[in-house]
Amino acid sequence: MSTATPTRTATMAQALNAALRDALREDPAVHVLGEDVGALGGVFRITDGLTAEFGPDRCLDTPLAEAGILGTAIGMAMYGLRPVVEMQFDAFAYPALEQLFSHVAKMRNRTAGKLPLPITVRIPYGGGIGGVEHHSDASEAYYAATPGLHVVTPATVADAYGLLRASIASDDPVVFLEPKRLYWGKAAFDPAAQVEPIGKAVLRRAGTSAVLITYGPSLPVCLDAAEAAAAEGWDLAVLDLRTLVPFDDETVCRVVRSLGRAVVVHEASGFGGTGAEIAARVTERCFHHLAAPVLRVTGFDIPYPPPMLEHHHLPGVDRILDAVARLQWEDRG
Amino acid sequence: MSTATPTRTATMAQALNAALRDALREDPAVHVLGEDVGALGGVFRITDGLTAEFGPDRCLDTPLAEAGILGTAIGMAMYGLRPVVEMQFDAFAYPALEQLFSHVAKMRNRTAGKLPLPITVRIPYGGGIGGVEHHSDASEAYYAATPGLHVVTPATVADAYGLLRASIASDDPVVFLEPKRLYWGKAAFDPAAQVEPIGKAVLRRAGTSAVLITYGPSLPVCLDAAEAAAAEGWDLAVLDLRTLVPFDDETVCRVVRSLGRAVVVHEASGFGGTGAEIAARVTERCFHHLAAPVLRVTGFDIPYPPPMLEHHHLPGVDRILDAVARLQWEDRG
Amino acid sequence: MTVLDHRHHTAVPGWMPGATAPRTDPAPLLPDAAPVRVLGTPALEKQDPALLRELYRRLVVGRRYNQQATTLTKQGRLAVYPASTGQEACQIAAALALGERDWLFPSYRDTLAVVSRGVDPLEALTLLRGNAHTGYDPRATRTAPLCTPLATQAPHAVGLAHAARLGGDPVVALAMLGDGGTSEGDFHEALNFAAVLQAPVVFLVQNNGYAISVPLSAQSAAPTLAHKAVGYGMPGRLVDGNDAPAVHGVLAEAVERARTGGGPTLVEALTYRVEAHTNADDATRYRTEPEVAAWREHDPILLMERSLRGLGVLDDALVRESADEAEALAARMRAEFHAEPELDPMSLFTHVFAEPTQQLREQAAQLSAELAAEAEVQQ
Amino acid sequence: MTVLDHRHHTAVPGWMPGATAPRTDPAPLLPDAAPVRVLGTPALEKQDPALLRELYRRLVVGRRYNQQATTLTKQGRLAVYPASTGQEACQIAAALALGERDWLFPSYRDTLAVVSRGVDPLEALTLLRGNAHTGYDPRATRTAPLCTPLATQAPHAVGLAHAARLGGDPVVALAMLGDGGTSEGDFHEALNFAAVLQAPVVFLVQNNGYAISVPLSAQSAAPTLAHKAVGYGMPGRLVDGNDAPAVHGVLAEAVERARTGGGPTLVEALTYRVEAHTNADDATRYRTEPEVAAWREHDPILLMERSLRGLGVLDDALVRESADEAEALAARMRAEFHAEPELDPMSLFTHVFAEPTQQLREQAAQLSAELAAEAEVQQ
Ligand SMILES: Cc1ncc(C[n+]2csc(CCOP(=O)(O)OP(=O)(O)O)c2C)c(N)n1
Ligand SMILES: Cc1ncc(C[n+]2csc(CCOP(=O)(O)OP(=O)(O)O)c2C)c(N)n1
Ligand SMILES: [Mg+2]
Ligand SMILES: [Mg+2]
Repeated sequence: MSTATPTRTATMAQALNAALRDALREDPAVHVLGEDVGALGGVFRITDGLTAEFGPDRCLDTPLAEAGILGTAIGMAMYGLRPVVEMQFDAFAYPALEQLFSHVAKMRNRTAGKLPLPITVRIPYGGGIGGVEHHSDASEAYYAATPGLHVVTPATVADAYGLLRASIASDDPVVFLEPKRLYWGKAAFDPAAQVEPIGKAVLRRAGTSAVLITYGPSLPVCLDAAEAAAAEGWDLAVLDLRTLVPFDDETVCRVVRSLGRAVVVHEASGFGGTGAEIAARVTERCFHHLAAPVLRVTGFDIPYPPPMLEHHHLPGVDRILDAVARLQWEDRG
Repeated sequence: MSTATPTRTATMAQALNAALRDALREDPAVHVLGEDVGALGGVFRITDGLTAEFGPDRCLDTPLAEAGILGTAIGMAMYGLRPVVEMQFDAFAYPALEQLFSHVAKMRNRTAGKLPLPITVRIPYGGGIGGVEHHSDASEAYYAATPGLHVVTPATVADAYGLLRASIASDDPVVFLEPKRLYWGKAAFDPAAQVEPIGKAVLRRAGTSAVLITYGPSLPVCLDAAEAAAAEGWDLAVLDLRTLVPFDDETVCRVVRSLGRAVVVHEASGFGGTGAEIAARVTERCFHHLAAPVLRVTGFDIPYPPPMLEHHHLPGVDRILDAVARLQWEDRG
Repeated sequence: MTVLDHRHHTAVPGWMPGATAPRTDPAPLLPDAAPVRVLGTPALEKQDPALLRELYRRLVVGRRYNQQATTLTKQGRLAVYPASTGQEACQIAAALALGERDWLFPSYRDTLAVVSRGVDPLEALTLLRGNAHTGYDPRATRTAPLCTPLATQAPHAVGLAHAARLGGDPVVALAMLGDGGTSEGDFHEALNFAAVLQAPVVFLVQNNGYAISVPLSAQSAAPTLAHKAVGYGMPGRLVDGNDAPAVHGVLAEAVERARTGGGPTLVEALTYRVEAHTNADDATRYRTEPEVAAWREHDPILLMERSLRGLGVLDDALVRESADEAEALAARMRAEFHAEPELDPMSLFTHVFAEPTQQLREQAAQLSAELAAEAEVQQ
Repeated sequence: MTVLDHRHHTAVPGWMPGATAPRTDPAPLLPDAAPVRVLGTPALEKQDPALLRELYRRLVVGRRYNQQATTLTKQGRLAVYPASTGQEACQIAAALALGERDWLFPSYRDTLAVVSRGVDPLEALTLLRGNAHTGYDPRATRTAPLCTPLATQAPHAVGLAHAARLGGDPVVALAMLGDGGTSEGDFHEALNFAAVLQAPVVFLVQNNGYAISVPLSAQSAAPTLAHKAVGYGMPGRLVDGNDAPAVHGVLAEAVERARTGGGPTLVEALTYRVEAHTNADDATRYRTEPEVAAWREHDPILLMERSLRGLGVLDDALVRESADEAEALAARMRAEFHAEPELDPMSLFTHVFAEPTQQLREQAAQLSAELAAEAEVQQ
């Protein structure tokens, strides 16, 4: 059934496209809708060729109105379809937040399970692509703070395919956050083996000194930081959360307890960001295993900067290493 | 100039009304707008009598469209006015989130300080008033996670007056969260003495065992809990944050360091809530002073329940005391 | 069948140079300036007497339902009730205009329409009683939950209708809104989507003159709200919302057009909210008694009675029958609402997700322990 | 002066029983079906030759500006540029229709209108260059920042115009939008507020046939976008957007109406985006070459040249002068954009709030230390 030959090389954009294509093929209830998802294939080409293959009934160019798009998707889901909505950029999902918060997140609960909404809302998020203002927001904190939503964010090509398939197959609504700046990175992936369960973090790199807890666009940065840290004598583990809600307390706590030191890394602003939740819950659950407070390396508490200055805002290797250095190595361990 | 005779007794609703009235009197740039703020005086009567006194030009019943209201307020502020917007209930501010996130929070930054937006967005928030669905959301996490917004929430009659005056006078946009269930509580207040600076937490009750860190609707619950705790041998301090952004690290850390144990209490859902930020930053800054992890007592991670069940969701005295009991008293102190 | 093909011509010749005539002649879209009326006009004679009797009976029962629900709020048995007293003709006609497989998308004021659609009166009031959110199974009667965030249900109706049409299923969706709701962006987006997709939807705006305290004059400067249809390229219809056969006729025609591929219609029904916004509202703050009195004179039941008596369709037997049914319903409501509802606190966690997350299981365990401890104390 | 009194009549007699005629006669609000044209019609002869020459000159300079900016993207000197090539008549007319104290609210495509309003070309392009957000002081030329979130600037224009009117200040605000932007809820809410408040605003929709790849036929089913005005009770006007004097005339009239208390107007200008959506877009995916070619024939400069030559208003001197001015501007742009912009990383923290918070001061200190450490390494 899959469009991709096993273990091929693809960009994340292509893997996402393959996931949509395979989902459309396998389940007639799956419908894609959004701005420019048709002939253009979306501004990031994630829906490339879908209208050509499945027709406009299955992959629909909508009018330009995000609340209308998500509201229409809700009605389609009420009828029994499984809509996949594309928001063009992160900040352009904001007009749809009322539909998301007041209906998508709540409909199952409001109807005692009678009207579940198996909607996937795909949102390209984060910066690092030289976009002008309003094109680089990272707003996962809004979604993660909303009970009733699953929040998924892949960081690898394989997960992009596997987690998107799982999200579309989920009977719960999923906010699927695609790290734009990883769209064009290539890697091998085997779609046949790659339907990932939602809610499982994965250790991307084992280590013995401390763990970097991260997700989405910051994963490659953390892996680079771990590489660089090795030169300075730290053997850092890197944990990719993959799913913010539901949160994989078990895996995260197991790793933190075994190492005693952790740094949370994400590019969204720090104050009220998802890193706060991660730090708080890890501390609650692993307090006596901690040799140092869980530190956070995040974007600053500022509106996203213009492209020429964005690298100062985004957590980079040095900023991560600075935090690692502050993990009170002198104290204990 | 003030409408209120010094040190009178008033409900929070009356104090807010007095603050609006005094601001309208003292500064012709102040304009109130929103749904039903005119003849009706707002569904909570916070704007009672303002249109009668100042005319519809100063206190305006708008069409029913929250993005339109806030967007119009932005234009008014660009012209040089100082708009005070009323959102009717917390969940009904969601249609305005794009205007809030993409413009209100960013305009000063986007224009290098040339177009500051001194807008106050008043939002009645939280539950405990028997409201049906969509009438009891506590969404401070969304606002606190948005750089560029101040987030203020009074918990006393005096602060309601003083902080609203300060918010209206601020040259920055303020999301002013009014705890609905405290609207009708009475206390003495002296408007003349009560223009509170934004950004200062205050100790509402001194204590020696541990501190409850809270704000808005949960303050009275925490004071009750401290009372009840006394019977069980704990002498709890209660800290009222009053302002979530900017956060008063100094006061909070001073208290936490001196006591070594803290519980954060708020009624919004826990996951991704403001309590996570508080716990995370307190831990980062006071780690070696902590005898126990900073615990959180919050609403559950569920859509707000129907009125007859809401008391199970809202943090109450017992749940707070349970958390206090878990502060690892056996370990140290 | 690809239903959306018509949209995918590449060029847009309708407005290319030299061909800038309107894409559709707007004139047939313009609603009549005077609202459609049936009662008291010769058109009444052509109506099906069975339908007229049915409308009458349901109006009387509906009025009693509204009154009883309002009384229950005074007795503390309902948390809140936004009565549709005075608007019963719209409520009943909306329900009757739809077939069984069609869907109704009500707003918070439309409990009576929900009940008229076949939902149990007790279940329809669960939300307003406060023991659960939606008390009925929306799929059972194809009735969406009562919707509080204004106009947000309108795009849901479009999506459902669109999905049905894609599946070749002749379902029509009817969304109910208030005059105030037309100001929200979601109203606009829903109408535009409906027209572009040619979705089988009917939008019924009950223009009752007020959005809580705000009069229509501060809500819209349009000639009528029905004229808003023009901007979407769909027909708009204006009807006397207190004239039950007229509302039913206009809606039935719109439903039929939608079902047969004619696309959406916007209907504005002129009516009046005789009671306050809800039991919590004080309407004397923003409107005058003479205004209310004038509308009481134009009451939907009164209008029916006057016209049907003359026509011989309404007789004492029907009046008695209707009154009896109304009283029986009221009695049932009183009885059922006087019993305390059964509440299960643990239900807080059961329908957040298909399966509770680990976190929700932990939280449920916490609440469960608390409840056990409380129970112990109480023993 | 209380300007809003008219809204505060309590009763709503316009639609009370027995008086349900339209609140305003919709007929005069209906836009003409055929767009207003001046070029190539007898009306051209009545135009002020000075204005025609001014329009011509600015069109030529504007076209060159668009071309040069697009070239700068290819050279990596601008991050992105959404060209208004082909739409210059709308851009220039919008700027010229306003007085100095009026306000312009442009969208992201309207850099040329911003420059025509008097903003320095370099400053106008700062956003798109990527070194800062808004490069100009909006107050200096009364030009709001280029607005990217679609239609969100429309209510800002209403609010500003309303505020000015409350202060007795005869300011008009003109908001520019695209055809796609009309689908957003904010467009609807802004038009409704404008009409209800009778705010002195003009909404100019540049209907260039596409919202990125989505053709108008998938965006709206309305007869014309100008017909959307009907639903708000404001006049709508349809104009050939490539006919500069026609656009100017229609806008000037709307501005005048607004200034003299006549309330808002919606203007739809029919035009075409000759280039791709931005330099990053591939327009061949969604439209055909013949379509583009047909519109190149209807180019605003071509239309001017043809008509003005015949009228004797355009002579070789003006052609040369305009071309020279255009080249001078292009040369200046090339020179200025080839210099690296000065960047201050610490500016990230300066305008978040009026005063940086303690947290921002700490974060600034962190960045400052990092920069110092980097500088040390580089030495
Ligand atoms: C998005 C949103 N904003 C505000 C409210 C609060 N509210 C509830 S009913 C109402 C008035 C609605 O008026 P209208 O649409 O005319 O309906 P009616 O009550 O007259 O039936 C308002 C403002 C809401 N429910 N949703
Ligand atoms: C709220 C929002 N949604 C989506 C976008 C992404 N986007 C940028 S331009 C554009 C198309 C706009 O089309 P139109 O309004 O016709 O203007 P044009 O580009 O043709 O000038 C889209 C979808 C946006 N900027 N804002
Ligand atoms: Mg109404
Ligand atoms: Mg366009």
